[in-house]
Amino acid sequence: MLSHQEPSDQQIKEQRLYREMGLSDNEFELIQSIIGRLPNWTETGLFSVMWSEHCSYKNSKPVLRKFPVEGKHVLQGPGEGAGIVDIGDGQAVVFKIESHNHPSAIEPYQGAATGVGGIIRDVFSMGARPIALLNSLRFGELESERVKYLFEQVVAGIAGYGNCIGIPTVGGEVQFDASYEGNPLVNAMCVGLIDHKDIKKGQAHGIGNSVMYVGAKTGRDGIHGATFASEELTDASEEKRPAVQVGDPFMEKLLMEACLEVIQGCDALVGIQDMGAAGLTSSSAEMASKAGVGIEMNLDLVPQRETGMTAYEMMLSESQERMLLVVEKGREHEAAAYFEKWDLDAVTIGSVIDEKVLRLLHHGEVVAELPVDALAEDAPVYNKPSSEPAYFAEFQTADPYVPEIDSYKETLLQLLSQPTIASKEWVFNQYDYMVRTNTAVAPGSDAAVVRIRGKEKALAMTTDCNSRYLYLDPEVGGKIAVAEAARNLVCSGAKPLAVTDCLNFGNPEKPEIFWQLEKAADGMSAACRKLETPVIGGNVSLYNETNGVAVYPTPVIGMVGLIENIEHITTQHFKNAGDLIYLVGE
Amino acid sequence: MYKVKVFVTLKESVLDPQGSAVKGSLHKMSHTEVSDVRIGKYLELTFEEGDYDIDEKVNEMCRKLLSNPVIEDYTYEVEEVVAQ
Amino acid sequence: MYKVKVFVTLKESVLDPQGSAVKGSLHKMSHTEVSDVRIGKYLELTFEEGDYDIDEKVNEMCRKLLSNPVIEDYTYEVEEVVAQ
Amino acid sequence: MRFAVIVFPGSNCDTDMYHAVADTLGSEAEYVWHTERDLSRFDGILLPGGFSYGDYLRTGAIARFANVMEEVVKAANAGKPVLGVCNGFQILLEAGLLPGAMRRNESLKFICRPEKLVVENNATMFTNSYEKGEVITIPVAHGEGNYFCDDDALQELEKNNQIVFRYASNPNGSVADIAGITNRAGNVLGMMPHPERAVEKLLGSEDGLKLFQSIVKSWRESHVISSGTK
Ligand SMILES: Nc1ncnc2c1ncn2[C@@H]1O[C@H](COP(=O)(O)OP(=O)(O)O)[C@@H](O)[C@H]1O
Repeated sequence: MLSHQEPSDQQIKEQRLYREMGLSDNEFELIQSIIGRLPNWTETGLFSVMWSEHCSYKNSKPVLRKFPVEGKHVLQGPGEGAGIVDIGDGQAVVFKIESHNHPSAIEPYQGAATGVGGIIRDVFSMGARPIALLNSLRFGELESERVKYLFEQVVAGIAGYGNCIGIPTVGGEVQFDASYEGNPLVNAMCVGLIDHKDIKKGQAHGIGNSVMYVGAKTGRDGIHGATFASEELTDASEEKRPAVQVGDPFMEKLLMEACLEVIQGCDALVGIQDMGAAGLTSSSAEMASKAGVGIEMNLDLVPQRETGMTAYEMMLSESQERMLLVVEKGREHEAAAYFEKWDLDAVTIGSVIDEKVLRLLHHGEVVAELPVDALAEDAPVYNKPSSEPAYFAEFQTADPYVPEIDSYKETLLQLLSQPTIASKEWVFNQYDYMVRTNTAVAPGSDAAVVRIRGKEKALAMTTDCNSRYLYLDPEVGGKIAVAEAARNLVCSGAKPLAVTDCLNFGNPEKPEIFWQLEKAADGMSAACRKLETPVIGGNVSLYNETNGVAVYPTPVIGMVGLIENIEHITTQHFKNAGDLIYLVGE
Repeated sequence: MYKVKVFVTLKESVLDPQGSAVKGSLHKMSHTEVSDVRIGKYLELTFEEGDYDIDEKVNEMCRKLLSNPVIEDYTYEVEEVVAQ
Repeated sequence: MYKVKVFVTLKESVLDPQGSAVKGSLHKMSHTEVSDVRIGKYLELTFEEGDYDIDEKVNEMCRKLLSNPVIEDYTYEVEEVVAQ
Repeated sequence: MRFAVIVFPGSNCDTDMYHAVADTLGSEAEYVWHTERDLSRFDGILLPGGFSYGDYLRTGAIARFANVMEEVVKAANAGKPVLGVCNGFQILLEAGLLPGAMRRNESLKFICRPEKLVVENNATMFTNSYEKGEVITIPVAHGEGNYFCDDDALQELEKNNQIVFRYASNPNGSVADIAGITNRAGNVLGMMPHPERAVEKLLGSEDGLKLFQSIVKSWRESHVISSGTK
């Protein structure tokens, strides 16, 4: 893709070019009225990514408001890179789950790998040391060559990234069902540990302070990734797709160690944020907006991997393994020294300014100047119409299914040979689940347990969701998903602390899909209230459809619990012949 | 019999972390005149005689298995080997 | 400026697990005329002008870093590129 | 006894190694950055696992050019114990301190799981606390642990008792089920399995602890003798 003549602001409007970027006619009008003029090409691009569902949650905000977000241990709820929960002794646990569904459908190895990379950055940019990874995967029935390929490559991608960076992948789940045939789900979760004193927020305080760029150079990869993630996959997606991002876990390892050293050791650091979806745009706009300031950046200074990149391309690039820092003016070299040790360049590319705008310079000209709040805060919020699908009413009237079993042994063997139920050893033996030597309960039990070195404590963690239940009844299914996660933790000896969730649904513009989303959230919220496990963060992935058919509603629950004494750790395995077996519950 | 050499390289715009790491290492060994390194795959395939079009065969294999068209390009060379 | 293409292959006597796997897959895809697959590395290096002997350079890099003489062989091709 | 845990960019079992030695074994240990040019203050050198330089090109290929490696060679030549685990083993191979090379696992997949090893030679400074033929459980975690050497080299290894550990059931295709070998002098050990991950009951096995204890024991013995003769 060589840089070509960019369309003029008149052309963008008249030929409705903004539509290709995912903005609606109404949204484009709203932009005009906010800025009082027509946006140019770069500016239209900035709005399109910031107002995409992926960044703005414009369709899901009303649903997310349902979740309980407060609790006596919650130090940081939704809104930052990841949520934080107190675990005593001046320590806290930081965790979040995120989807990388669409990239994984196109290029499964790199899609999954960069998904893992992204969630790790979310956690260490908070100042936390990542201590464990989990995942939650959905594929079509394990029959076609394509599905086998996707499954194999996704697992290899997760392993490739996590093993190399040296964070143990300790748990997860895999489900195979026809509804995921064309649209696999790849959700990755990262859990980190932090001392209260190191909690850093992604803000850009201090007029005149420097904005610094660290990590991999910017290339043309993943341009429009955020918009792409906010659309349905169709056969035409092949052509629209951006240059695929390739992960470099080695670079991320250096970046992680260096950032943790800076956060813990360099008091010239003011704020830090990773460049995730919508890269430089969202990191700069969000950091400025949260602090009530503006940012000016000179794009000529951005480290570039390719020649002739335009402002539009640089701002929308989703090149991986990059971070944005705000550092006290005059003390840039102090921060830079930490990065040099790790062979990384930290480059000053701009500064914090008084006016609340994002101003971009390129080749000596101002190429974009937009109010930061308009980008980060003012995306429209939609209350989508919702309606109960016909299939649901039908199910309600159907007689309950009572299976007839001739031979228990046969049926049991049949069940155990279902790929969804069968042992997942093939998967987790490819993950280094032991590195850092804290994994007290490895994959294969109800929840993974990671001890906290130097303390008597441990953390239990799990990801769960049975989307068939949610399809049949999203509200009850939502409750079940939360309850299952909590049971897995309790059975491991832990008290559940909090939840992170990833809402994987179909196209929210369809009222039946939106209904599923709402009902599932109702069910999850009710269960989270009852179990006192607030939702401290999460991610929304909508438009999971292929050629018009949606995946089952799949709100994956990631839950973390505290084991106060490692003596309490329990595994699910039968231990000795002769031990008694009890069935507890209804 | 044919000997086919296939070269699989990352597309121009795709990041090559291996290449960058090797370049860095060459520079440290003071081979600073190396300005770029790209790393790809090199495959040697031996084909037995048969009733097929070799170019068609190779292209199909490259597209379906030997390269990943999403991020890679390939080229190849065919050499006819006379059986001894 | 030079463009150098380096081919690194496993020695004949070393079993190539990747090559065998690819051959197996090709057979499954019914390309049974493929009787052997060897997988190696293909590196493209760009050299800036300078006062050095290109063959000496490349051989040194290959011996020391780019290949492991215990299990690998290498060959290379040098192409001189005239600056535009 | 004072251990150096060498840290390369991309090492990731450095903390595991450090804790095994410093906390569980109770010896002195220090992280040493790859740029360091003096290791004379250490009595034993530990090269941990991980993905030095991303394992790009070949495992261990780039790391062996780090400054600290000259010092590691010096320590090896001086007869100090040098232990390379996983990536550390791969680096020792690339550096020529041990014979042979690594290929990708036969399965082409990364393998992480506990494996049974047979102690083939317990007359080394690394294994003197084990019984000969003892079967121990030590985890492996690698994608390239498929050890290769040619027939002549293998004969040499066998003849000189340099094969210290073999897999009870070969997980990766290694020649002669080799899991760990020493150099001719017996003071450099490279092994793919991770003894530092097997030093605590809580984590599943303590079988690796004796390896570290062996190193300390033989160091003490040689130092008692040498100070006694002074
Ligand atoms: N994608 C995965 N990554 C890591 N571990 C996994 C994955 N899928 C399943 N596991 C592990 O395998 C074990 C069994 O999983 P699963 O069959 O889903 O059982 P359950 O429904 O009881 O959680 C669990 O310990 C789980 O953490």
